[in-house]
Amino acid sequence: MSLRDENRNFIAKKIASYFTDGDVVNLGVGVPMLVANYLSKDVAVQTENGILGYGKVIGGNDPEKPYFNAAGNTVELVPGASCFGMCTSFGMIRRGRIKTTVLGCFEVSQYGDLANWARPGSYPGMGGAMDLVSGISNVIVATDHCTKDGAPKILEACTLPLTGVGVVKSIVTELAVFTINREKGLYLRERRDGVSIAEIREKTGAPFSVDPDIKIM
Amino acid sequence: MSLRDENRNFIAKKIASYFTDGDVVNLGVGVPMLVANYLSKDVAVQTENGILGYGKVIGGNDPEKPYFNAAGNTVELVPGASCFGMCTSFGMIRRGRIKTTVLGCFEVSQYGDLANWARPGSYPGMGGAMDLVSGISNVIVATDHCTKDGAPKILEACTLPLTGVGVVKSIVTELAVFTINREKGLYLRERRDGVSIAEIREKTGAPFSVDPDIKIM
Amino acid sequence: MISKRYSKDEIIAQFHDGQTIMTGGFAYHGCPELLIDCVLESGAKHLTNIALDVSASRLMLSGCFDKMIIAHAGAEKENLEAVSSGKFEVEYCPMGTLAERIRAGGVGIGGILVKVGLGTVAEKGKQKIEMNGETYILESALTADIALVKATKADYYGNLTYNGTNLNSNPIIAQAADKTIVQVDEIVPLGQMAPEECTTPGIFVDMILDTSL
Amino acid sequence: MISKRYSKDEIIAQFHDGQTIMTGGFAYHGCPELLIDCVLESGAKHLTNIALDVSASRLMLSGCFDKMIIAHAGAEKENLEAVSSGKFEVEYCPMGTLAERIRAGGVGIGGILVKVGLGTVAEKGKQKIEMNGETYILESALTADIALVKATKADYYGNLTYNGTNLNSNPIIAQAADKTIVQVDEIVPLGQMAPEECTTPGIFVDMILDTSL
Repeated sequence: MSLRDENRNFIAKKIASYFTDGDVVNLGVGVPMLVANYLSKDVAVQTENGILGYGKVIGGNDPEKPYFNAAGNTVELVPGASCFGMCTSFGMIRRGRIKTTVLGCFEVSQYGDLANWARPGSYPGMGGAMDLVSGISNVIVATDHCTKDGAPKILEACTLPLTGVGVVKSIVTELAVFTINREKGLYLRERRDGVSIAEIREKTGAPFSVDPDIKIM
Repeated sequence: MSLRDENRNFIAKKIASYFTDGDVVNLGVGVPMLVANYLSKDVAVQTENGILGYGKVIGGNDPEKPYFNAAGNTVELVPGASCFGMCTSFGMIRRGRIKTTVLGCFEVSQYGDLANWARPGSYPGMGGAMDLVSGISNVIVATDHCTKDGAPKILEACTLPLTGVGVVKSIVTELAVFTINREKGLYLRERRDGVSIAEIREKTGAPFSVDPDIKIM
Repeated sequence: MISKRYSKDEIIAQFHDGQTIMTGGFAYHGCPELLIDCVLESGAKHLTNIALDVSASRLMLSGCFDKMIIAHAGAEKENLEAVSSGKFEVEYCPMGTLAERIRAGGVGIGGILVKVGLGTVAEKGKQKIEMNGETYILESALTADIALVKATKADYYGNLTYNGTNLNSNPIIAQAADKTIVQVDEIVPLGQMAPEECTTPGIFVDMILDTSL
Repeated sequence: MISKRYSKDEIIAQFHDGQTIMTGGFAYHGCPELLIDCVLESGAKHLTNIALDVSASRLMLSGCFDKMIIAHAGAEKENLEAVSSGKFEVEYCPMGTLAERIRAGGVGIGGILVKVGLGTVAEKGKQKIEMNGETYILESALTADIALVKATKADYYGNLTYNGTNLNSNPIIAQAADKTIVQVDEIVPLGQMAPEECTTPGIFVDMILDTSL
C-alpha cells in the first residue's frame, strides 16, 4: 500500500471510530467510501441512490444482486436493509433523518464552507452533494491535508464554486482533526503522532485555535 | 325499486354507455358509484383512496381483502388492478392521466361551476372533489334534476361554496343531458322519452340552447 | 440494526399536552386503533390532529383536540356534529393537496405549488405565486410531533409494508413526524423482509408497539 | 384492461426532432438500453435530455442532444469532455431537487420550495420565496414529451415493478412524460402481478417494448 493509500485508510479508520451501534451514515465517493471497511456491522450505511443498510462493497455488476452504491459498485446488503427510489432517499436526507455524512473536498473554509464539485476544467456537476450538506447536520470532511502539489485544501475562504455555506462541522486529514464553529472558525482537536502543531500550521491555509488538551489521533 | 332509485339507475346506465374499452374513470360517491354496475369489464374504475381497476362493490370489511373504495366499501379487483398510496392516486388525477370523473352535485351553474361539498348546516369538507375537478378534463355531473323539494339544481349561478370554477363539461339527469360551454352556457342534447323541452325548462334554473337534432336518452 | 420494539406503557409515555399528532387511515381502514387507545389512556389534551379524515373519531369525540386539519369529516351524524360544534377548530384542505403537504413535510420540502382550489375557499389566506405565466396556490408543508401509523408488517428495525388500500396516508405520515410510532399485524426478525418490500424504510420509524412486551 | 405491447419499429416511430426525453437509470444501472437504441435508430435530433446523470451517454455522444438537464456527468473522461465541449447546453441541478422536480411534474404539482443550494450557483436565476420567516428557492416541475423507463417486470397493461437500486429515477420518470415507453426483463399476462407489487400503476405507461413482436 502506498503512503497515500495508507494515510487515507488511517483517515477512514479514525472516522469509523466516531460511530456507535444504531447510527446511520452516508458516505461520499473517494476517501469517505473507505470508512465502510472499518464500521461496526450495526452502523447502517446509506447510499443516496437508494439503499439503507449496505455492508461490503463487492464491485462488478451482478444482475442477480441489483444493489449498487452511488459509485455504481455492487454492494452486499445487511439484514434489515431496504431499497427505495431517489425521492425517498433524498427525502430522508433533506428531512434530517440521517445525522452524519462523510464527504471529500477540493477546498474547505475556516467557517465551514465546502467546495467539492467543480474545478477549472472539470465540471461534472454537483450530484447529490448539495442535498447532503443541506439536509444532514453533521458533515465530516475526509481529505488529504494538501493537494497532490502540496497546496493547502483548508483555506480562509474557498475559491471554487461552493457546495454549501457554513456546513462542515469537522475535518479529518492524515495530520489533524479540526472542528469548525461557523462564527469562530477552526479548532485543532487532535494531531497525528509525530506531527507538530507548527507543521499543521504550515500546511493549513487558515488560522486555527488549538485545544489546550489536544489529543493524539 | 322506488321511482327515485329507478331514475338514478337510469342515469348511471346512460353515463356507463359513454365509455369504451380501455377508458379509465373515477366515480364519486352516491349516484356516480352506481355507474360501476353498468360498465364493461374493460373500463377501469379508479378510486382516489388508491385503486386502479375495481369491479363489483362487495361491501363489508373483509381483512383478507383489504381493498376499499372511497366510500369505505370492500371492492373486488379486476385482473391488472394496482394499489397505491394517496399521493400516487391524486398524482394520476392532477396529472390528467384520468380523463373522466363522474360526480354528484348540490348545484351546478350554466357555465360549469360546481358546488358539491358544503351546504348550510352540513360542512363535511371537500374531500378529494376539488382535486378531481382540477385535474380531470371531462367532469360529468350525475344528479337528480331537482332537489327533494322540487327546486332546480341547475342554476344561473351557484349559491353554495364552490368545488371548482367552470369545470363541469356535461350534466346527466333523469330528464335530460346537457353539455356545457364555459362561455356559452348550457346546451340541451338529449331528453327523456315523454319529457317535453317545456318541462325541462320549467325544472331548470338557467337558460339553455336546444340542439336542433335533439335525441331521446 | 437496532431494535425499536416498545411496550404499550412506553408508548403511552410519549404523549403530552399540546402536541401535533398525525394519524394514518382513511374511512376507518388502515387506522392505528391500538395507538389511538394509547393517546386516550395518556390523558393528553389540547392536541392538534392532522389526518385525511376523521378515522381517529374516538380521539375527536373524547375532546382532546383543539384543532384538526382534515379533508373530510365523513357521513356519520355524530362526526359531522362534532366538527360543526365549534368546540375545536377545523381547517379543511383538499385531500390530494393535504396528502402532498404531509409528504412534503416528510421529505424536507418547504411547500408546493398547486392549482387545486383556485377560485374557491381553499385559496383563502394563502400566497399566490406566478411562475412561467401560470398562477398557483402556495401550500405549506406539514409536519408533526408524533405520527401514528398502521402497517401490515414490520421488522425489528421498523421497515414497514402495507397491503391494499390500507396504504392510503400511512407511508407519507410515517415520514412526516419527529417521532413515528407504528402498530402492525406482524413483527418479524431482521432479514425476513425483502429490501424491495420495505415501503417505509425503517429509518423513519422510532417505536413499534409490541403487545408481547 | 387493454394491452400496450408494441414492436421495436412502432416505438422507433415515436421519436421526432426537438422532443424532450427523460431517461431512467443511474450510473448505468436501471438504464433502458434497448429504448436508447430506438432513439438512435430513429435519427431524431435537437433533443433535450432530462436524467439524473449521463447513463444515456450513447445518446449524448451521438450528438442528438441540444440540451441536457442533469445532476452529474460521472467520472469517465469521454463524458466529461462531452459536457464541457460546448456542443450542447448543460444545466446542472442538485440530484435530490432534480428528482423532486421530475416527481412534481409527474403528479401535477407546479413547483416545490427547497433550501438545497441556497448560497450557491444552484439558486441562480430562480425565484426566492419567503414563507413563515424562512427563505426558499422555488424549483419548477419538469415534464417531457417522452419518458424511457427500465423496469424488471410489466403486465400487459403496463403495471411495473423494479428491483433493488434499479428503482432509482425510473418510477418518477415513468409518471412525468406525455408518453411513457418501457423496457422490461419480463412481460406477464394480466392478473399475474399482485396489486401491491405495481410500483408504477399501468395508467402512467403508454407503450411496452415487446421484442417478440
